[in-house]
Amino acid sequence: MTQTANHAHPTDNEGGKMGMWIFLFTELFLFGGLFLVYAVFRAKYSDDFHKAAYELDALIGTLNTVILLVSSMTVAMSITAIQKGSKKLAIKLLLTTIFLAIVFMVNKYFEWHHKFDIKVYPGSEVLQNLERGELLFFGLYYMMTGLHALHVIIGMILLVICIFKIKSGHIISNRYLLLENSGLYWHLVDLIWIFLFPLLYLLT
Amino acid sequence: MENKTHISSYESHGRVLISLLLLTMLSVLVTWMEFGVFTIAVALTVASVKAFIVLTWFMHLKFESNFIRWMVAGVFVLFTLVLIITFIDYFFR
Amino acid sequence: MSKNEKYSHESYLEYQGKYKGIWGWLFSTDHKRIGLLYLYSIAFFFVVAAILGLLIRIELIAPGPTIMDAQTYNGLFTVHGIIMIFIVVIPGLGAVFGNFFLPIMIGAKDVAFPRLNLLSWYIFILGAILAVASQFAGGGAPDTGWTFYVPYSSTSSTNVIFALTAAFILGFSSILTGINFIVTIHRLRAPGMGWFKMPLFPWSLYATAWIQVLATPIVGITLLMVIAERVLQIGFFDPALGGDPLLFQHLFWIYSHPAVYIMILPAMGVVTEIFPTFSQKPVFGYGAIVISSIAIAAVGYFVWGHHMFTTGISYWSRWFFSFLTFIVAIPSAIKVFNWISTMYGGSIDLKTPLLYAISFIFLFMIGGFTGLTLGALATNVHLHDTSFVVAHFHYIIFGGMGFAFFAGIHYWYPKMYGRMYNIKLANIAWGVLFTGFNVLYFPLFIIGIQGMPRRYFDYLEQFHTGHFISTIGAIILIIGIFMMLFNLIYYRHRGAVAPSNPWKGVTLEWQIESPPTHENFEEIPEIKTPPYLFKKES
Amino acid sequence: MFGGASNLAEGVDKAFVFIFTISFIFIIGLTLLMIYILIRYRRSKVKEAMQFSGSIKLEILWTIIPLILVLFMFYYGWVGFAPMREVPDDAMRIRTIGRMWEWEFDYGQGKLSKVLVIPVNKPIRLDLVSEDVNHSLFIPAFRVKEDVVPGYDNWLWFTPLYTGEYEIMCTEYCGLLHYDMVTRARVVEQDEFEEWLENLEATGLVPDHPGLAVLKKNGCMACHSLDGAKLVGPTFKNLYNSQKTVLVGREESVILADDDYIKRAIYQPNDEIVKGYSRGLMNSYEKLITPAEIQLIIEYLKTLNGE
Ligand code: HEA
Ligand code: HEA
Ligand code: HEC
Ligand code: CUA
Ligand SMILES: [Cu+2]
Repeated sequence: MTQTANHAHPTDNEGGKMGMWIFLFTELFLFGGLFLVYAVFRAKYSDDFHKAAYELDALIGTLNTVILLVSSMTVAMSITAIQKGSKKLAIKLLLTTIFLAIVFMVNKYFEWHHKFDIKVYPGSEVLQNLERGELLFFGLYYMMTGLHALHVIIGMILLVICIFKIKSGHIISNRYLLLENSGLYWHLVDLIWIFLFPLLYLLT
Repeated sequence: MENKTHISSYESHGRVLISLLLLTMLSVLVTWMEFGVFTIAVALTVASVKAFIVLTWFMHLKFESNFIRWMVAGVFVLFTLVLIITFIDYFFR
Repeated sequence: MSKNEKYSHESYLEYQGKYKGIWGWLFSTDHKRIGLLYLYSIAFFFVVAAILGLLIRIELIAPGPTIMDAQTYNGLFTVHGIIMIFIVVIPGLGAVFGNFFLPIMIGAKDVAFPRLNLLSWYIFILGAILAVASQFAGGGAPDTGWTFYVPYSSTSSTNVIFALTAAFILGFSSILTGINFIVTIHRLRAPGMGWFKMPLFPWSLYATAWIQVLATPIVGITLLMVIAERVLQIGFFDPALGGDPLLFQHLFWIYSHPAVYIMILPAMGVVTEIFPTFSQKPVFGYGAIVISSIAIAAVGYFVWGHHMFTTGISYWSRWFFSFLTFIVAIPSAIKVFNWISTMYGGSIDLKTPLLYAISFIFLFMIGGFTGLTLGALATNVHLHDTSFVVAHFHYIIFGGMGFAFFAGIHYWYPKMYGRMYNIKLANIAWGVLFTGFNVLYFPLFIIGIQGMPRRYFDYLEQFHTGHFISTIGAIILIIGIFMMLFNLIYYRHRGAVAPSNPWKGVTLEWQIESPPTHENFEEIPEIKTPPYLFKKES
Repeated sequence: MFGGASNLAEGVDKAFVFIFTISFIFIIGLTLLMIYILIRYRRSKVKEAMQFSGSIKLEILWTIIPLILVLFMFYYGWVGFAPMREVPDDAMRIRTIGRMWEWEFDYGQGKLSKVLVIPVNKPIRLDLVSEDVNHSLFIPAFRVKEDVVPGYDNWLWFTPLYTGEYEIMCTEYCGLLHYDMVTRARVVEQDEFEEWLENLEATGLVPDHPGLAVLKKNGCMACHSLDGAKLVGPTFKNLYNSQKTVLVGREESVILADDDYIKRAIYQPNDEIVKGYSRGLMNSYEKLITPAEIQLIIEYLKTLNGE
């Protein structure tokens, strides 16, 4: 319980990390609200949800799960690398992560694109004519994966910043708070997907 | 300051990834096998285990201060409570 | 005018950093300057919303249209509510006094993330401007009430999206402030200041910050869903599309009930500082007050359903929420008893801050007990959405949080500006304000019980007297407020120079100069004693 | 606040009296105590404050006492409320429609009224239906209020105790003329009520028989007529309890079209084929129509006999 007496600058690692964690809590609750809505409608329209979940491509879902898991590992490893002082390796690992994130987004793009092709998008006529439960399922699907994709993008930006900071020597083996926090953020993205995946893709 | 930084090895990250992948396989398999009503329970349990693993090792909770650990647990408990209380309405309607 | 020689050091008001003049304020990361930025902006929006409140009252002075049409009226109470709740009282005390005094009271030089702190203010301003703009832009002022109930809010053609976005952005600002305070309290307490040596205002901010962090995202996502409903026809809440309008109310109140404790907890913290100082006596039941703050924050999270007793939620749901509503009243009761006991046996100096603080107790009791009346199932059925509710929350928000704010500003004014206001004038202003307040809101209880619904542009003849008296009260109240404001503004530069410890307080902020220097402390103090120790030891 | 005019008012008013009494005692008592302390311990009189900082005993005392009091408040509130959700079976049901910005009371047979007229001393159940946004039906004199939520079947009930006129208001904000969504409840003697209902002109559409509603909902009318015309399938007219010649496999037999037959005809239509029609046209509705709905259909079919 000792204090940093100086002017509270980012050197307070513990504080910075704590702040990040608390921020992650708010993110969890942001998605938590959606999960709550999901739970309520699933209880109400379980058959429709089953039917609608068939429409989603479980293969793409599984693929994306694997991609995110691997990317989570590479981020975690990049922190190890920085701690051990190997800048090059850390950058390589981060680049791998970003590459995986891009693959994830491309998959997502094809998935959504396909949905749009068969006219299943919010407000479309096809959707309006479905059963109410299926309609809600797709509403939730777009809302949840959309918000998640937004987080993926933010995470990518953070990681890119980290790469630059490593290059310029702002992130080094004994000062890597930004990288650690970005890593935490990236894991959160993964964490949320871990729940989205069974709820949306596997409930057939 | 309690700066006992823990450095996880590459291998341990690798092991974590493998267990996560195995669990993913498990949940996909489970849904193919159709456990009926239990499918969702199983799928969510597996997801929770995965989340736990990610939190503990990837997110380093294992080596974090107690405060953060308790808060994370608290947040999940809080969310569960909110869910349950909301369902006091929906179940008894 | 410049009596700066008097100060041994340059105060934060004169401090010249990287930027000069107005930029020195707009880009300052000094928590004290940010506190003042919040003070001025919140005061501004308070005046705007208060004028809207006055217009509401004038409209209601007599049955039939008086000065406006129904649509205008509906827009007025909506924007009045949105500004008052999301811009004035939710950030209110925390952002103004919290920013200014939290670091000082725990012996720190600033908050944990000063730049984030400034960013919160900018986000706040952005949201606030958007909220006010919604009144004027395109489709007309939003007319949904501050509660945004669907399906009305997803069909109304007014600027609802503006207002929703504004509330969303303001929520974000609130979250960032919360994070900042939590980390500050965890990391930056002066050496020796264990958790239970921390003064009680920081404690109340700590409890508040957790609610801010854990409840606000829920309303954020809910508002996003309403926006999605309006823009994309997703229909989570639209029964025609299979959605559930009651689900919206659940989500909304999951945030908005805890939000009322975001408003009141810091207010309780402020008065908890004032009673010991003006009684020259340690606070009574320090531990009990700490625990009750935390209990309010924790239990307060689970009572949201008491706003929905008549919506058709399940029987057991009503039972459960009513029960917990009563439980959450207990910590408030504990606090009231401890405050009164703090004064007992003291050497009481009845100065303006104390006047406001005791009227806080009085008004808070009325607001609280009428809250209990609303919390009981049978009586709630009769009173829900009547002007009884309106009176309840004005008593507890304006009478509680508002009066605590006035208490706080009169208490810390000398510290913030290094000047004294005119105490006599301040007392007179208090008298007018207090009278006006009760004349304004008490009649609303009575007509509420008689069945006067809220959000009514026009009313039946039998409610005329009550509304008439109430409007008279509003006018008295405004006179009081202007006296108070005049006093505070006029003596800002003209008042007598304030000593560093005019009230003989013992918490840390009174141990430094008035106004404080840029970095508050030359040397971070070592804390050895509990926070409220009045015995002269040497 | 008194002058409650329904059976539910007493419980509500009791809760009011109890809570208000406690509140007055505490508010006045504590305020007087504060004033006393302010005077007794004013600085000009007491120079040196006593230095004490708490007492566990007192803390426990003032936790327990309010706790007991609020539990009583909760109890009274609950007891006054519980009967509001226990509607007697013989209550007279009136469909109550809320729409922007008027109330409409549907007495059945197309008889609609803008004023709620009800017989005294009879349990009344209002089934609340919204056609657009949320409303809330509030009758202050009866101490009842319940929201009218679109897509959600809500209701309230009460027994009016005295004849007279009472206000009905909308207490859930519903837009421009929310304040104008007021009407009256007129409580009259039974015979006066009957006379009034008799003279009430049927202006609205007669709502469908619930059985017919099921038929329409499931698209039966595409193949079955009600008036004897032959469409894809046989007509429903005079079907119930008639003798039918059906083919089971290739065997012809005559059976009575009773409840059970109707049910089989809907759940397994292709087991027994009515003579003159072909197999495979009608599919089983087992997944779509519940037994309860079949009962409604049968009730409806009964009305198609005769003439
Ligand atoms: C600062 C804000 C604030 C605070 C602190 C409170 C505090 C409380 N509120 Fe209030 N409330 C609002 C702001 C607030 N409220 C608002 C804004 C609304 C309307 C929203 C809208 O619809 O627009 C509202 C509406 C509202 C309702 C819904 C009404 C309706 O629409 O039907 C209810 C119902 O239970 C309620 C109850 C309570 C209770 C039990 C407390 C308790 O916490 C009070 C506890 C305090 C005391 C009990 C008094 C002090 C104690 C003593 C003096 C000791 C002795 C005590 C005992 C013997 C018990 N409030
Ligand atoms: C903080 C909260 C707050 C405050 C202070 C007020 C203040 C006032 N309000 Fe309130 N009001 C709400 C919150 C608040 N209101 C909310 C949430 C609603 C519900 C909206 C809804 O239904 O959706 C509401 C609704 C509401 C209604 C009900 C409308 C209806 O249901 O039809 C009425 C009617 O009388 C009313 C009147 C007033 C009046 C006359 C004041 C006056 O007291 C104002 C007089 C005060 C002044 C004129 C002050 C001037 C201030 C300064 C000069 C600044 C000083 C500042 C500093 C030093 C920092 N308000
Ligand atoms: C595609 C056309 C079609 C639809 C739609 C259809 N039916 Fe039929 N139905 C038939 C035909 C053809 C027969 C006669 C053959 C048989 O008995 O199966 C029949 C027979 C029946 C019979 C027995 C009648 C008798 O005279 O003995 C009943 C009862 C019946 N249908 C009920 C229903 C109900 C209830 C629905 C809607 C839920 C429905 N049908 C929908 C085509 C249809
Ligand atoms: Cu209908 Cu208000
Ligand atoms: Cu509440």
